Amino acid sequence: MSAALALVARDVRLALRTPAETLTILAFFVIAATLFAFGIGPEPQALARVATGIVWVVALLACLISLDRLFQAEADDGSLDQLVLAPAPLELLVLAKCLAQWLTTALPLVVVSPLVATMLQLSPHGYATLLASLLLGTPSLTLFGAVGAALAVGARKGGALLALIVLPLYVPVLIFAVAAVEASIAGLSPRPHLFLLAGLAVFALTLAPFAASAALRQASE
Amino acid sequence: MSAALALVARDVRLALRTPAETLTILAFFVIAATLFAFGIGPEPQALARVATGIVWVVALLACLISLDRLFQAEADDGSLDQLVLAPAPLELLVLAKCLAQWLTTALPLVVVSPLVATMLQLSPHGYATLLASLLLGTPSLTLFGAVGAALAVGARKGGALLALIVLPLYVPVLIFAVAAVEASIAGLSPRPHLFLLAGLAVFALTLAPFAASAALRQASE
Amino acid sequence: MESTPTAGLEGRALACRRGGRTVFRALDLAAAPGDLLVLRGANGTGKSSLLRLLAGLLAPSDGRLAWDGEAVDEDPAAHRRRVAYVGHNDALKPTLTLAEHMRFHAALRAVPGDACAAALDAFGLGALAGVPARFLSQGQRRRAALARLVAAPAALWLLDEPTNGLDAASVEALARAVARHRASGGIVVAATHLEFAGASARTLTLGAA
Amino acid sequence: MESTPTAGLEGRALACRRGGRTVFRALDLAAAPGDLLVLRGANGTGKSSLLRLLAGLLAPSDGRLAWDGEAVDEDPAAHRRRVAYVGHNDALKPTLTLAEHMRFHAALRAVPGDACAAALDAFGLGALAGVPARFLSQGQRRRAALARLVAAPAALWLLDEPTNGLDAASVEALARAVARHRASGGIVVAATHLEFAGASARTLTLGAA
Amino acid sequence: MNWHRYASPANFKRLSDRLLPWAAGGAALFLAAGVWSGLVVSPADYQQGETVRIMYVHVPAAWMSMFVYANMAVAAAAALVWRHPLAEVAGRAIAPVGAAFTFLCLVTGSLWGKPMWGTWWVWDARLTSVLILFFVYLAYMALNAAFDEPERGARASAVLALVGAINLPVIKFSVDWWNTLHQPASVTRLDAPAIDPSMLAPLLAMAIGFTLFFVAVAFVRIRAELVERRLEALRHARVAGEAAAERT
Ligand code: HEM
Ligand SMILES: Nc1ncnc2c1ncn2[C@@H]1O[C@H](COP(=O)(O)OP(=O)(O)OP(=O)(O)O)[C@@H](O)[C@H]1O
Ligand SMILES: Nc1ncnc2c1ncn2[C@@H]1O[C@H](COP(=O)(O)OP(=O)(O)OP(=O)(O)O)[C@@H](O)[C@H]1O
Ligand SMILES: [Mg+2]
Ligand SMILES: [Mg+2]
Repeated sequence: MSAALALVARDVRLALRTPAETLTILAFFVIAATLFAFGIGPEPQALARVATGIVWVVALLACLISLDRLFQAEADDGSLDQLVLAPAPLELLVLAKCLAQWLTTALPLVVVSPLVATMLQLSPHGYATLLASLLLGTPSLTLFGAVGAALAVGARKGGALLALIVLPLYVPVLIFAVAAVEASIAGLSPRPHLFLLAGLAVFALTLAPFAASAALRQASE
Repeated sequence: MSAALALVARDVRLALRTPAETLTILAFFVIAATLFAFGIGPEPQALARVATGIVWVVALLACLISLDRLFQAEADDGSLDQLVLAPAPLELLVLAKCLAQWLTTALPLVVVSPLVATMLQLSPHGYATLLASLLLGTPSLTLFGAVGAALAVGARKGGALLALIVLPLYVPVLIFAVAAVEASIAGLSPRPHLFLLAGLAVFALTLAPFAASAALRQASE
Repeated sequence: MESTPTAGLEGRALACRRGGRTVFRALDLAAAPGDLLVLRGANGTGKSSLLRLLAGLLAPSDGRLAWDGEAVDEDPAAHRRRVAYVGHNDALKPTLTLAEHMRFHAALRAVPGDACAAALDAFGLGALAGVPARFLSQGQRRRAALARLVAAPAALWLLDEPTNGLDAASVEALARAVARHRASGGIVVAATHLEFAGASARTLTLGAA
Repeated sequence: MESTPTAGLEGRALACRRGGRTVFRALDLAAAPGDLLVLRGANGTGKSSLLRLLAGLLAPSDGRLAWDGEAVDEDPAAHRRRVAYVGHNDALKPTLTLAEHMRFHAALRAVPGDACAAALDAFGLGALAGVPARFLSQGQRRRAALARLVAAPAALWLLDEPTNGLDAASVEALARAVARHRASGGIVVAATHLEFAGASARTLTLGAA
Repeated sequence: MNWHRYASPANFKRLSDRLLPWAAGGAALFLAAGVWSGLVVSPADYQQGETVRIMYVHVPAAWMSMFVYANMAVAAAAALVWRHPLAEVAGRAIAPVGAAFTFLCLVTGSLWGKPMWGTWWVWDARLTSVLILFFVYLAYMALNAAFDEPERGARASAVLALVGAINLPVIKFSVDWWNTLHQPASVTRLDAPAIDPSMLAPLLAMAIGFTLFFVAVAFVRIRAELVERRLEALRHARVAGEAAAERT
């Protein structure tokens, strides 16, 4: 247990030492959303129609980009061997890395999401649900992403391969999250969708550490 | 000159030896477009309204992801030192790498773009202009992207930093390209916008090699 | 063969496949407490592969690896607790200081962090404890990786070309650490191309067949 | 100081700053055609930094680097033409064969590719010419990097721990190549912790102050 | 079947030698019969007209897309648990076949959708989940090919195949769970099939033909992969031998 906590502390400290990395992910989030505003044109109605989808897809891509080197960096500098050889179960250490990753990238995304939502003219009725959906959905993104990142360790084309592996796993999260936000904009209850999101998170939490650990053990062969 | 040609030949050969890399970029293009369709919802009209923007933004993100390791891979295995120390001007070698990169990733993207356009219900009147805008716009994306990739060499969170540097440079390309396609869907002439795109490409062609070379020289310190 | 369980590490008829090719097979080895086993052999004969196999990072494609007579794969967690592995890479994060690295490593291996400062001193890194790893030269990085061995004691040290890039003083520091470890009943297995100081070292030459 | 321009490489009062710290300063060195200059010194004294500085990859923070009496930074392109640098990494692409690497390197250095096959032979790699680099062992990769020196002649060889991972036969092949290069008026500067064979080698020890 | 008995490459070769002609011949026979009865014998639909004949390709292709994936997932589990090389090879060999069937399902469905729903593509749950299946196939193949050592690719992609297997029930039951444009199950229902026998016969013939075709192609591809692996190993050994010879 204390090994896992030490790993969380180390990763958070690494992120704090180079805040540029977290800031870069945030900037990507804001800039990519801006790009869409440009791509779609200035009419507020047209934007508002698709705002939920865009906020969520962009958040998802930002998560994806941040996952790129989650385990590859550990493999490159030899730390992965030390993690695999640590007495603590690898599943626990993977969870610790995911937690640190979520704290240092996904959580900041959630915090700035209202800003992006405003830029994209999202209906104010959707804000609370947007935040809730991000809080419930991003853990799944991080956990599924960790599986992909573990599978891609040592592969020749990191970034795009990771995207290819992970994006199909992200689709259900995206669908339920957007449905939740759209429901509350339409004046309906977002609860069933949010419950599904939470269910997905629990599912990811139980499955992902095992899949990722299995992948990492192979990677260190 | 022959050094540059040899570099183009080497990079194209590397891409052909591992076709999985090109295919992965293409798959990302298709999958990310699909994600947007999910995010925005299934009604064909809503999709068609924003199709141009999405095709272009996704093509842009695919370009961006493919640029991730353009120079980083060279730096990691020590080839960058050899390129910087080659007698030929580094600017020429950078151009050669951009050309190879464009041939092996952007060109295939252009080829499959009609498929993605169909999926997103783009109006058929826009197809020809979409192709033209991609052909004229992607060289700028590759060249500006090369500047970002060169700046990001040595930075630890390569991918995201690259995105941050490059995205603002991509905005004008995106605006003119989308304007061109929308113009021809609306029955207007896309020519002025396409000329602007071509102008941007010429601008990128004259500026980017110098900026990227300067960044690479710094990186190899 | 004898039927009394051997103390320490014992491999019987080990085989290793990598990249679809058999790197070695029918390899026997034994190392009792206090032993230093030096792996030798030309490039590509499988020294690094054998070390990863002994660490449990790589599964042998055949044969049996035992510790104190008990098969290692029956309790992998126990084996992980007794192994300390130093590979080609030094496992250093550019922005963390040496002291932070040492403390993290101790926590990871679930030992108290008391020995960290002394471990850095043993390799002449005491003055650099507060320096982020990115400022270190190749040899200094290697020493930091070796200092971990001293900071978090483990019964079995597996060292892959530990002297790579070390200057003469550091090679001696390593020899001292190895001697102290052996004197307290530890086992060391090291792969190297160079001479590796060590009283009564046993040599296993790979690819000699 | 003398005012006649010295033939070959000459550094005066060179200083190098890295990571906000001065690695060395007031360093003088000279190497005339035919010279072998061996850089020695403890870890972190700046051998690798000096080699990158001599290559022109790193700008000296102070001092003057000259070739045949002319400042190197006045015509960087000319300096690039005369430098061949072998760093820590071998600059090999996993999917390209050795022959392809050699031919590309010759084209990059703007020399005819005639000497490529002979260069591979010189390092015992002839039989491996058609093999993709990913199949090579660490030592073979290192030899491939060294074979480039022979394939594309340059006046000034800069070698950073060239014998890392080489077996005895290859160390000899390297010594032969160095001797031939020196006999034809070339200059070699090499950093190494080990003994490096070479008649009348001059040694520059860093960090001795 | 006792997997381990046939799992050695030599045994597999013997088995496939014996079965391959039957599978290939059967595939040709059933496909011919299916095409003939589907195009000539069976009637046009009273609602859909002649376009209903697309069904005889579309539906078996859809079934195969899932069936092949299920096979791949089983092979993946075997590869991970027993580390059997044949299971690794099998997964790599059949993935492109499954992807091709999935693609065929998507294309025929799309061709059918134009006359029936007035559009090539809608974002309906079933269509979407099949598209995701196609992407998972692509990801599997990309991951499999992304490593320098084939073993590593095989095992990484096996993990992915197992994780992606969640998609199969989603495809199967999407029409029941969500209200969609797409047809609910009419053949593969737990009670009696709700389809006319004159259409059922060609459909089943095509389905059996597709399955036998898959078996035959799988045999051929697995054997080719095995030969490829041997060649690679031989080349590797020769390289090592020459390197050793060169040194002396
Ligand atoms: C690209 C679009 C389409 C896709 C991806 C698709 C996918 C599928 C799948 C996966 C099945 C197998 C279902 C099962 O075994 O339970 C299926 C069956 C079927 N599809 Fe489609 N389909 C598409 C378009 C269409 C269209 C346009 C029609 C006709 C209106 C159609 C009619 C049917 C029918 C009749 C079945 C058989 C259902 C059964 O008896 O189980 N499909 N399709
Ligand atoms: N990751 C890998 N995948 C496939 N084959 C590998 C891998 N690593 C090594 N090999 C092969 O295994 C053989 C043994 O490699 P290993 O690294 O164990 O040799 P070594 O004795 O440590 O050599 P060196 O002296 O160069 O360090 C080599 O011939 C190589 O071809
Ligand atoms: N990229 C860098 N950024 C900042 N400082 C650096 C960098 N590289 C090296 N240094 C510093 O420069 C000094 C000299 O490093 P250099 O690598 O040249 O030493 P070296 O003599 O080659 O050592 P070794 O024998 O360990 O290879 C080191 O003390 C290190 O702190
Ligand atoms: Mg080794
Ligand atoms: Mg050095």
